Amino acid sequence: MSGATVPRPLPAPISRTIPQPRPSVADPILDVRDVTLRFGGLTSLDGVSLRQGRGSVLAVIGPNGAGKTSLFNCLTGAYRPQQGSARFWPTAPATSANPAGASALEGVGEGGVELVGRSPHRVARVGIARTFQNIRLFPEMSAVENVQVGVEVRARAGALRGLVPTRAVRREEREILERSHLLLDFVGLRHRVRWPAGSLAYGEQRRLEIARALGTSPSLLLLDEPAAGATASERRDLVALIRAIVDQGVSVLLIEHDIRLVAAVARSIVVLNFGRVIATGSPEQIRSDPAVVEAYLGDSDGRADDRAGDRTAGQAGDRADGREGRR
Amino acid sequence: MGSAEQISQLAVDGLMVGALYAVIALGYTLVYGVLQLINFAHSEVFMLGAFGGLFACRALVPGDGATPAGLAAAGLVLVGLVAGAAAGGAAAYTLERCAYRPLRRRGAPRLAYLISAIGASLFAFNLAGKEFGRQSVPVPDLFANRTVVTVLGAEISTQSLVIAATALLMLLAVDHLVADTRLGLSIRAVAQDAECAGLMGVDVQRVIVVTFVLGGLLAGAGGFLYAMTFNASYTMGFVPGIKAFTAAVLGGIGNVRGAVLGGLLLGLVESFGGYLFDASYKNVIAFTVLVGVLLVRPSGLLGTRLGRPA
Amino acid sequence: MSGRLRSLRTAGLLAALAAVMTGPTGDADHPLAGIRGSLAFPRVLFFAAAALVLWAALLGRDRLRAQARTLRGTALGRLAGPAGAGAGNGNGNGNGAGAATRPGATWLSGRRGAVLGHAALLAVALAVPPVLPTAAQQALVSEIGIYALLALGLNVVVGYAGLLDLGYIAFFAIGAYTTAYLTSADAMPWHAPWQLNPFFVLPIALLVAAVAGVVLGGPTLRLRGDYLAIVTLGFGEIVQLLANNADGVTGGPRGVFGLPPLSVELPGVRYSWGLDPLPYYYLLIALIVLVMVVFGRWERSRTGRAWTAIRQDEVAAEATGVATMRMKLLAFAVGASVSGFAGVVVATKQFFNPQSFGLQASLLVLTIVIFGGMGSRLGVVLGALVLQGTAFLLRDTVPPADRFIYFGAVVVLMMIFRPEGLLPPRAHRPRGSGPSRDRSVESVESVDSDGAAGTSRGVADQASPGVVS
Amino acid sequence: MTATPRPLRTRPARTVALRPMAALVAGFALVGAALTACGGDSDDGGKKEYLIGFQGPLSGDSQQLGINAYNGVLTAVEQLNGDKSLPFTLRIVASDDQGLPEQGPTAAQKLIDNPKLMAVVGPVFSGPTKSSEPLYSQAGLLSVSPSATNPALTDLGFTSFYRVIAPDTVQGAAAAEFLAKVVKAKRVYSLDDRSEYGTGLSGAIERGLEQADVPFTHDGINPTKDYTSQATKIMADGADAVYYSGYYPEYALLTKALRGKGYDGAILSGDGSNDDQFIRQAGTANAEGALITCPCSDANTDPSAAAFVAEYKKVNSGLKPGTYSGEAYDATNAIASVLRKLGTDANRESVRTAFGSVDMPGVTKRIKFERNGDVQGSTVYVYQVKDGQRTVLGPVSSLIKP
Repeated sequence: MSGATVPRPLPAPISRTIPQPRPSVADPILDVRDVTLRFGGLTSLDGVSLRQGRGSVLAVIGPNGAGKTSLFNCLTGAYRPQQGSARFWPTAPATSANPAGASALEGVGEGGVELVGRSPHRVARVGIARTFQNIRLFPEMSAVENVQVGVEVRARAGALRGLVPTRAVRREEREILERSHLLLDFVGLRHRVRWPAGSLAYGEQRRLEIARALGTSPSLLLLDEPAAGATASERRDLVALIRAIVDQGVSVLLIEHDIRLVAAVARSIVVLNFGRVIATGSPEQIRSDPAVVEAYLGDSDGRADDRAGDRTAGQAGDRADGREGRR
Repeated sequence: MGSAEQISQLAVDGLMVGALYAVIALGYTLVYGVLQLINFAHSEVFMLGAFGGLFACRALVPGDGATPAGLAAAGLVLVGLVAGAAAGGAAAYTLERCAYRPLRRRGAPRLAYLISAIGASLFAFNLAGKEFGRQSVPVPDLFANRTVVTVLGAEISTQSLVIAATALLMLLAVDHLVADTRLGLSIRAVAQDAECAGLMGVDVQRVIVVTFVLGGLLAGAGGFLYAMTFNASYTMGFVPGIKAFTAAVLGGIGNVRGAVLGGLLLGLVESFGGYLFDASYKNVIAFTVLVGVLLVRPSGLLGTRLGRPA
Repeated sequence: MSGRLRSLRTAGLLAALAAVMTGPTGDADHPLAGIRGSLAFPRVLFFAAAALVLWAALLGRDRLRAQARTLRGTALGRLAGPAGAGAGNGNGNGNGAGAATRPGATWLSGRRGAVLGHAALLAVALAVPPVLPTAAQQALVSEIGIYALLALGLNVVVGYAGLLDLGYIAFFAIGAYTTAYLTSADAMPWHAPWQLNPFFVLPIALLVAAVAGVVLGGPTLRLRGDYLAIVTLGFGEIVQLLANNADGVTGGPRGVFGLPPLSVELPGVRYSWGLDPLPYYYLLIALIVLVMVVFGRWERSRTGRAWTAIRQDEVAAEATGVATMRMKLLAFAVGASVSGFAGVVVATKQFFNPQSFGLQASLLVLTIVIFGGMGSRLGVVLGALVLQGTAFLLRDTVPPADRFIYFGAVVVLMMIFRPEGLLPPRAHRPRGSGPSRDRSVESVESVDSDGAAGTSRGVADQASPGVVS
Repeated sequence: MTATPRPLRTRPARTVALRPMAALVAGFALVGAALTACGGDSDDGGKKEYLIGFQGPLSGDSQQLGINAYNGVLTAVEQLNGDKSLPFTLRIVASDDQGLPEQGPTAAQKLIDNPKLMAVVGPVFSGPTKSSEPLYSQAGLLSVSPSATNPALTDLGFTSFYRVIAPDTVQGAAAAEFLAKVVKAKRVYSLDDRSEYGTGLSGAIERGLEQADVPFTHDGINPTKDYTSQATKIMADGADAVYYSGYYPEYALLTKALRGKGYDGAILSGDGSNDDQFIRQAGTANAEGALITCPCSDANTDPSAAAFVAEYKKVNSGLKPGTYSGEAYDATNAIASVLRKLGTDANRESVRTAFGSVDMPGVTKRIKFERNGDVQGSTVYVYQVKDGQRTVLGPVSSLIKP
């Protein structure tokens, strides 16, 4: 809508950041092992395992209802899988009180952080941010306020301390606002700062959601079909945006249907079908994998049935999602 | 009195009240099933139904103080039920039309429905107080109320029999309607996925109205039955309303058979609880059941939604 | 054409409703007398005229709207339109505080205007009461001031965090009984070993009520909105029942009588609040201003944004790192503590018994919040003033028992026609911004389907009632 | 600078246009309400006018008792204004407290603010009395309650509070005596409604029963609709008499539940149930034989009160006096007797000081006060429902002798 998005450097978190480590696949950021999720009798995820290198883009693809979003929901604490583990090694933003960053992050040791069993906000705090397949913004709040909510996750002033406008509190508020504006700039929404989020165009809402997620200073960003409904030019912008995000040292886990977009940003791909990993590899490998071809084109009878089942499971989950009870 | 007799007496009383809760609970459950919305004003539908039936009976009962008997008595009960149901249905329709539909049209958030329903409830019962007076009003004696049968020492009066039989009939009718008819099918379709049902050609708006009215008919008739024992007054709706809601939650909200089970169970729990502890705490018992169920098993005993096999 | 007829019908129905509401009273023996009396001459003429006026107003307004719509339609045309330009303009400086002044704003708008406006209102509030008759002062304290304070508290729960609390008045009771426990040895059977000056009780009652809020909220805030409403309603009823039944502790239905009045005893300053309402009034004004300042600060801070986020989309808020449970508990506790605060003032001022803490009181506070504007501090205070003030002025013409007919009607009409309330919160007031939320259009005419995240309406479902204006 | 944001709607015309209606309807409602108010009062000749206040529930659930009392005041005032020998005329200013304690202070203040007002009849209920009396005492405004029977009220140090009805202690003692000696109950089930009034009365009865050596069971139940399990409980207790300390709507339902279960013992209640509504709501058949004690005579059957009844009916378009009508009439006349003595230069202070020494015959009893403001001596009457009518059996003292 608003022309090309020229990615700028991702602004630093409100507190100083230690230098980001170079991306290296040998150094994992996420290690998912054997995650199984069932709704009643329906199995949505069946022993899913995957591993993502720090600083990389990993794409999860699969037909509708293959369990991609369920996987996201398991990682972000919205669902609690019956089995399996998901370990995560964050790159913590350092604070002035704790320049060392990562090592002092609560509960992070050699083995990383276990994500299963964490509530969603604690997952966010440990450094995983996400967007939603069906955009979920705070529609009444302005664009900048949406981002502020994310940025404030790293703020120090709590509810009571925030009441007294001391110099430190004010400085922090200023920093938060500044960073929020920079993030809007980063995703190309500088001209929409004070617009209510709900009044933005569809593509803008998607970008705003990414800005809000980046606001939490994540080390891993989960994007759930960010290109859904996007025009060709918006897709190009999105590719550039994702690359820019990765350039800043943030790893990206991506769900996407558009295989060309995936190939443009991800070096490795995981294919899910019926809740199972059926293939892993580079875009080229995946394209020629017979199991993948079968999953996308293959025999329609069996698939229709299973997909229907999976859809119901997804619905049940969505309902739980809407309730306050998270698990 | 022996203790076994008391136990059966308490059970009989509890089941009778429980049957009434079940009848009201159906209204909550049906509306919840279709709209995923607690109809806070349902208790006032119940109250208006009670007044409707009561005034109809008053107009017909001979003023000479003689108690009707035989066919006349049966006819009067029927008139009361029909008038109560009609008043309840009309009230429910008006409620849907004035307090809910404008909000639905606007796509308002859930909180708005709740608040609007609370406002409608406040409005309706206070207006009833203004128009019908703020005294309790009895239903005229429609038949001589005496003990008909004794079961295990429990004395069952004509009135209890009438109430239990009517409630049972209504419950069966609704179960049949929801499970086996075309209308029931569309109600279940909307309950499961309104959008999809709409695409499939179900007139969602109409189903919603019909569901409201159906709940209103039941609550209105239930109100008349309730007033036969406990008199009618403008504030009569609140407590049975809350209890019926508890019954609906207990059985699994959105589940027709669950509401019946929940109503009967709650009636029993209350009857025995009121006897064992302090009768003052009957409402506390009901609320405790409600909170307990919501916290421990929000899906209720039977736990399925309207439209799925129970 | 049919639109006009429909307007006429609506106008007629509303006028008839108003006629019945204000009309004579019936009773059980003459159930239709009231309605018949309401629709008799000459009343019916007046209300028929009123319906016509209303209709004419509607039609005139319709036409204006239609014109405005066509104008706006062309203006919005293709591009972002003037709105976009304006918005970009307004934020050229980017880093301004939340209430950055807009270009073209007069000296009365923006931050400074708001401060001036508030100051003027405060001046009026301070200057006017002494010239009023004592009965009006009495009403200003026990019917308006107290309820304004209560509404400010409930506003945090309902307006900010979007939680419906129907047992709110229970915390008021807790504050009042805490005061009785701590300040007097003979007002209540159960009392503290030492007696405190009521002023010291203010912070204690605040804490006790907040703790009660957390204890109640802990388990129940997990429930979805409407369940929460019912559970809090049950809690309110239980507190009232317990206060009534535990006569060995609370004095039961006899209530609490004869608490020492508030007093200040400092070297050089000695003052005691007596029976005169005016000192209580000024105390309440001080408390209201304090609470408004604190909440205003919160509103613009991280906390306020977190509450708004929860209200609009709890799932998204949680995923963005907002500790939703903790924030909801905070809202609950803050609301409760204000209620407890108000309880102290009432307890020291006058006799109270469990009857004073019924459901109707909770609903009255809710009505005030809805009427004033959910999320708007000044709005709810004005709401208390207007609603309760009108009730006081009309107490001899409208039977007080009929008040709740009007309150109920106000609530429904507000929800239908003006959900953002008398004085909407800042966020909802027109602000240089673009086209409005077209997303809400998608859900028009469709069924609210309970946060079914699979559909595209997940967002709208969670949003606050103030959303659509 | 820009158009204000407004959501697009599928049916904008309707929704948007109906917007001002909330305000308009509210406006109509207000104007309509104002219409129902009647015009002003006309001045009456050259006589001095004194105002008499009335505080009680004129709306709300318990309005009937307040209306009864108000009509009693009205009867007295009309009668006095017809008396040409009086140097002044009287006018009533009513203030509605709905019977709720929290409404008391505002209702009282309204009366206190009126400088021409010399005395108040009321408050009618005990709760509002507690919350209003501090204000009356501070203002030095005499208030005479026709009906606040809570025993503690005269011990709270109010300096301007009197009542023309005996406190519940008197009624409770008499009721206990009646239960022991006339009903000859072997075991009494004393049930109260946990209200201030109910607990006070049941306490007094139980003290009396203890003295008379009659075993009893105490129980309390908040007003509710469903008394079935309570009835089962009462029958299991084996008591042959039930005394309910509470008001008639609940007494009616309790009686209905007990009789529905075939309870054949005596069922009694106190003055809070002394209303024909009881018979109506319980149903004539169920109410038959039920007993009610009341420290009030029934003016309708008392020959000495015939003049009052006639006047009452004349003033109140044919209505019969109800519970507390006579007391309110007496309270008004007692105030008027003081005013008559003081002539045209009465003030609040002189009225209040002179009132303590009132001694005059009233329609309900002799009006003469103890130092604390309680009326001296009082007779408790027993009523019974016979053939669907409330009839006076007589004073407790005379029923005991035979």
